[in-house]
Parts: sequence; structure tokens; C-alpha cells
Amino acid sequence: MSKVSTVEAAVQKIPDGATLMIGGFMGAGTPPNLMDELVRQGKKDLTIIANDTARPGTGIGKLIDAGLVKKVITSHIGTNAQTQKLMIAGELDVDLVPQGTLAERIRAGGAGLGGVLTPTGVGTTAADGKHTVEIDGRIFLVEQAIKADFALIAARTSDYSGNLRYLLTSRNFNPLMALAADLVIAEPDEIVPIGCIEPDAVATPHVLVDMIVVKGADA
Amino acid sequence: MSKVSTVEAAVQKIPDGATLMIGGFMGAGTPPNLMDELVRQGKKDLTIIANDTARPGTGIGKLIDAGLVKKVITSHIGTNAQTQKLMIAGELDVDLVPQGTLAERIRAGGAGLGGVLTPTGVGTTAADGKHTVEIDGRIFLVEQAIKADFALIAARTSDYSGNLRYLLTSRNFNPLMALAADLVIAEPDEIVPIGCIEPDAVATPHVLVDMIVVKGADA
Amino acid sequence: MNEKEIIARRVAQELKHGDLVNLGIGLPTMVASYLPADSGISFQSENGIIGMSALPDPALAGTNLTDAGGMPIGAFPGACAFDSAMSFALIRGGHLDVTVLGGLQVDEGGQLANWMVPGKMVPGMGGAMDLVTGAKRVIVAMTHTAKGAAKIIKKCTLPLTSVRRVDLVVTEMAVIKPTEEGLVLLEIAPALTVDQVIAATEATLLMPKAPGVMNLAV
Amino acid sequence: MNEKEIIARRVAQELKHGDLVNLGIGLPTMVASYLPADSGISFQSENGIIGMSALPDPALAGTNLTDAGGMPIGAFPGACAFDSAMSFALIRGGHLDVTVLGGLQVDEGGQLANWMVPGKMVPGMGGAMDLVTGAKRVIVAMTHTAKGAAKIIKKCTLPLTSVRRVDLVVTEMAVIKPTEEGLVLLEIAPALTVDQVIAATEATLLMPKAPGVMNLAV
Repeated sequence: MSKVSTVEAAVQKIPDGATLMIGGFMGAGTPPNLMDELVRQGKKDLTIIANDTARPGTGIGKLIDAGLVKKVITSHIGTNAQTQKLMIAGELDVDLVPQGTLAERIRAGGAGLGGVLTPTGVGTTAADGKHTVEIDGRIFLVEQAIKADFALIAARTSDYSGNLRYLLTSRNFNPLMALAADLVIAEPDEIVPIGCIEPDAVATPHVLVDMIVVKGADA
Repeated sequence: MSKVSTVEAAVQKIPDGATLMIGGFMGAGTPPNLMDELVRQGKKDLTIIANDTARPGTGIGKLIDAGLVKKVITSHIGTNAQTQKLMIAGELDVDLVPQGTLAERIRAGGAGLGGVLTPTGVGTTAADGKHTVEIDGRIFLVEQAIKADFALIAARTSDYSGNLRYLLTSRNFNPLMALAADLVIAEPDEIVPIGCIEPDAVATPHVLVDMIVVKGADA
Repeated sequence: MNEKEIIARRVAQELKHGDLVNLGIGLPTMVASYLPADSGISFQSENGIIGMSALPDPALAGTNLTDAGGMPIGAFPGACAFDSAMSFALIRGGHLDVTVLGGLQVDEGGQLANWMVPGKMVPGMGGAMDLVTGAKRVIVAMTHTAKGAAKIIKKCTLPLTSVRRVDLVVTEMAVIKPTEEGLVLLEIAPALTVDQVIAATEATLLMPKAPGVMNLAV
Repeated sequence: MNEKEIIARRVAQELKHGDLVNLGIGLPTMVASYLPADSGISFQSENGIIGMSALPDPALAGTNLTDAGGMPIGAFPGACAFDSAMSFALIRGGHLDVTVLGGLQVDEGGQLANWMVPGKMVPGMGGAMDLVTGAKRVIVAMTHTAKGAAKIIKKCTLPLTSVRRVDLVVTEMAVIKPTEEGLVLLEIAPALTVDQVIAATEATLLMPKAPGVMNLAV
């Protein structure tokens, strides 16, 4: 039961209206072929959970350009004028979350926690509608866990079983999202035999990865 | 300003009554020479935060044997009859915490979070005195962050600056504790030049490590 | 075939290709002995590894690769190591397919007590509370009685490990499935009668259909 | 020396050997240019690295090593990489010694607004709320005014980044320290008078002692 799939077959699993976590930070560590294939298949009404929407024409920006996205839960859209334009026009729902809080909410979702208590955002608009907890005189926001139907992640290397390692700053949200979605699709730069990644170098254990996509293979 | 120190000089920094996080799981990944030196210097009234107290004569068990410990915050003492005996005799205060909760409380302390919401322990004696939060009909315990004065951790390799990597199951609580203490003392098996550990293999960034101890060196 | 072997053989049949499984120290660990080498099952040890194996050679015993009891183990190709926060993220987050734990008591609500006997034995819960709360399937592997006293009872008298209802109880006498209605007797051991199982059980056992016989083939 | 260079040079003097420092995108990033190569200062980029350097050669530009703006960077020997949860554990957990960020407004309470202008510009807070909440020291590096309008004002009118009082404000005109009593004018730029600084500032500036002159040596 190989996990290896074509990009096309993997993206066909994603229905319109799905919630997707997508790794990457300004395009670095965003799975490139999965982005192109989402556009090619013309998915609709997606909810995207990601650090940012990069720039027009780059990474997640391609999904925005193509009008596939209904809602974004993200920390930053300042580099994507198109995202801002659609938001102001009321055509795109944007939920802004502090970056560290977004990371912890995703991790909590993947770790079976209900959420975390963070000091970030207390007393700001980021606290609107949130519960607070006081511990030893300090106020914390209750930030709830978040999960997704799919995680689309990029990795440097996968072995045949889906053990993943990442390279430098293209790691970012990818290992967190691998924990927090029902179906995890990984797009590695290379796929190597089992045993080629030493146990301590595995950042995402194979049990979290459902599909490993290769570009151009005909399944 | 080298971080390298003798075991003796590092342990001299620890006053009686201090709270220590100590890495390891049944002795595996517990810094051996730091344990022996704590005993040799005869510290008193220590509070230990650790997964377990191993066995008599092993790892943290040596501190119990020597009567250095006033309180233990831990997940398991079933393998150490001496710990149980002292607890029943009222000579040792034992605070039992579910293992996953202990890991998250330490991580939260190191990550600047106030705590986490966990389903573990709900409806059991582990919930005694704890606040609960309901999210979407599910009940979670509010488990508060925990910190320490010192963390005593073991690693496979350190570079001169304190970048650490661990080996297999001797990693366990060590990287979490490196985040959560005011002064972090690392005992690696080997110390290598800067650049010998590739950036992605660093599990504990050097900025978290205050002292690196070498056995037998005369500082 | 002794009691423990019966239990381990029967539990082994519950594990499927692709499962991530945690085996508690003691009796549950025996389960791995009754699986084929190519079972496609991964074992997690909560101290931080997936892909644990038996120690291939006593000469390889060291302190950097151990099980949750501190005993030296080995690892299969493709193993991965991680810290305790990640280990319990996997356990609590629903990534662990099956946990097999020992038990002191299971009651008609399917609730498990397995971590302390007040005034007698306080080992601590270790990872048990997280495992029972978080695993997709919880299988209790335990002897049916303790020194003649029933362990499958109406209501747990010992402190609970979790309020979660466990999924299956396997003893040397029977396989019992806790349900919303109560404990269903699914199977009994070869050569035993239903009456013998009932006599060794304090809890009421439901039999919506006649119990089968435990399959102990490897 | 232009405004930005003045600010960057002065901020650089606040950084000490051994510090872990985060520099915001834009003006703050210039600070690194005014530090000696052997400064002993480590720079963290919140997208997941400690030990970032300038890109040593344009030919090395790639997508696996970038700064928080997505621009290619390099790394020094001893650099370490990590995921976003670890990056913000370092930031929020008090491990980051200094963050240097831009600002839209700072008020007499020392509170900073720097992430949105309602109805005009909603870039999102990115990592700014965590950085201002969690760093041991927060230095705001910004021009003293914007198109002639004061940015150092009585009370922020834009949404706050954090309720935490920032530690220092460095502009091309002055160095100001927010305290419990209010904003203390510590230093003014060479060739400026105190009255000129006051005229460009809406907030009240306290002068418990005469302000010094900003040292802009490298």
C-alpha cells in the first residue's frame, strides 16, 4: 500500500469547500506543484489556513489570483495587494491571527489539546470575543485549537514510508500542519529508500503522512 | 566568553532549595556526571521536576538515595521503591502529573504560554483543584505552565556555542527543559567545533544553553 | 498455553496493517511476539520512538535506545525519534491507532482503573491517562481475576485512569466489548463455558448473540 | 547620513555581545550593517532560523533560506533551523533579548501601534504582537514624524500591537525611553535643539536631566 501518488490524483481527493492547511512562509516551503494543480483543477470556495498569502503569482498567492479562496486564516497579508483588495471588496473573508498564536493553535489541534493560554494579543483587537484566564495575576487569552480537512506540505526529503525532513527556513509551519489535518499530502523534493533518513533527523514521522506526491509520474 | 565549565563549577551554581528540571526517562538521557556531582556536593531540599525517579542507584534515583530531594513533580515513581517509601513516610512530597501533561506544562513554561487545555485527566483525581474550560461541548483541564531555576540536561553532541543534538530515546524531556529554566546546564557526550552540526539537526538552539560541562577538565 | 500467552495471542489479532500501536510495559509487550515480521504495524514507545524492535543482540544494550521501562531495545529501518512533547502529541492527538494496556479494574461503564491502589501502591499514571484519553482504540489486556477476586466489576472502586470508555477487554477467559448498553461478551476461551466466565465476573455481561470462541492462532 | 542611517546606527549601539536579536523587515534590518563582524550577536528570523546573515552571493539565492520577507539570505556557521512553533517559543518565552520593530505610533504610556490603519491598510500583525509581548527588550526604530504629523503622541489612535510598554524609541531626532512616569527624552540628534524635538512631538517629553547627544559612531 504505497503512499506515493501523482499530484493530480492527490488533488482530486480535495472537494470544493474544503479547509486546507498549507505550509510555507512567503512562498518558501509551500508545495509548488500542489498549488499549480489546485489552480488547474479549479477548486472552489476553499478555506486556507496558512501563515500568509505570499505575493501575487507566488505560492498561495496563486490560489488567491485564481479566485479559489473563500476564507483565509492567516497572520499577514501585507505583501499581497490582491488579498487585501478582495478583503476590502468583501469577496474574501480574512481572519488575522498573530503568527505565534497561529502556530500554537495548529500545534494544539494536532496534539489533541483544546488550546493554549497566550499573553499575545491581550488588550488588543486580537482579543475580541476571546475568553481570558488569569494565572498569578497575569492575563492570558484562551486560543482554541484549529484543525483542517487537508494539509498540503512541502519537504526536502521523504522516504518511501513518508518520514519527512525539511531544509532551513522552508520548514516553518509544515511539521505543525502535518499533525493537524485529516489527510496529509506531502510534496518532497526527493523520495529516498527507507533507512536513508536517520531516526533523529526525521521531523515528521511517517505515520502522519497519508500521501506523497511526485511530479509528472503517471500512476 | 566560553560556556564550557567543569561539572564541579556548574553544580556549585546550584543553591540548596533550588528547583531543578532534570532530563531523562528511567535514567536514559539523564546527565550522569551532574547527578554524581549533586550527590558529592550534598545539595539539600531540592525540588525535582522530571519524568520519573528511575531506580535506586540510577540517574535521578541517586538523588533520592542520598536524601537531597524535598519534592518531586513527576509522572511515575513505580520503579523506585525508595521514592515510594519516602513518600508514604511523609519525608518526600510527590506531585504526580500525567506524562503528556508534564511535557506540555514544561514546554508551555519555556514558550511563554500560561498553560494548555488538555482532555487528559478530566474526571479523574488528576483534575482535583484544576479549572476546566468547555469548548464545543468538550471539557478540558487548564494545566498551568511550569518553570525551574535550573535545567540539567544530557545531549549526544554540543558544539562550542551550545547547539545540541540528541540520540534516539535519550532525547525525551531534555529539549523541553532547555526552554524552561533560568540557567541551563548541558552535559553532552562530546563537544565539537561550531559548524559540525548542520542547522536542521540542532534540536536545542545554542541561545538556550548557558553552560556546557565537560568531565574531568580542570577549569 | 498460559494465561498471558492466551491474552497476547488474542490481542495480536486486533492489530491491522498500517496501525501505530503502543504496548504497555509487561503483559501487553508480549503481543508483539505474536505478529508476523511483515505485519506492517509500527510500534511507538512513549519515551520517544516509532519503529521500536526487540534488542537484536544483548551486546548492543545501551542507554540511548530504551523502552518506556528503561530496558534496551532495537529499531527497524525507518524508525524515527522525537521528544516527549511530540510523543504525546501523537498519543493525545488521535494519531495513535491502538494502545494496549494492563488493567486493575474495568467496570460496566467500560471505564478503566490501572494506575494506583490508594494506601498500597502509588506508581503514578505515567503515560496511561494520556494513552487512554487519546488513542483511537484502547484495548485492556489483563487477567480475568486477581487472586480469585473479580476485576471486571459493576463500578470501579479504584481511581479511574480516564472517563473514556475503553474499546475492548481481552482476558484469558473472554473478549468483552464495552458499549453504551454495558459489557457485551463477544468471545470465550476454548474449553470454557459461558457460565464459568459469568461466575468469574462481577459485572453483568450482555449477550445479544451467543459468544464465539477466542481464536488463538498466530 | 540620511534619517534611516541615523536610526540604524544608534540602534546598533543598543545590542550587546551574546544577545539574540530579531530585526523587523525594512528599516530595522539595516541595523545589522552597523555592527562589527565579531559582534557576538545572533540574529533570529521568525520564519525559523538563528544565525542569519546577508546573502553572500546573489548566485546563491534560493527558496529554502529566506528572511521573514521572503528574500534570500545566508547563514553563519553554527546557525540552527526550527519550525514556527519553536521560533515563537523563543520569542514569546523570553529567550529573545531584543526585538527592533518599526512603528506607526508610540504614546505616553509607551504603547506601540504598528500593524494596521483601519480602512486604509490591514497587513496583519504577522509576528509583531508576539515579538512586542515576548521579547526581553523592545526597541522601536522609526522616523520621528510621518509627512509632518507627529508619531509620538499622547494616546495611540491606531490599534495597539501590545499593551506592553516598549523599552526604547529611536528616531532620527531623538532617543526616548518610556517609563512609568511617561516618555523620557534621553538623547537628541547632533545639531538639533531640544525645542526642535519637542515641536515635532505631540506627547509630553520628560527631562529629569538634560538630554545627551546621540552617538552615531559605528
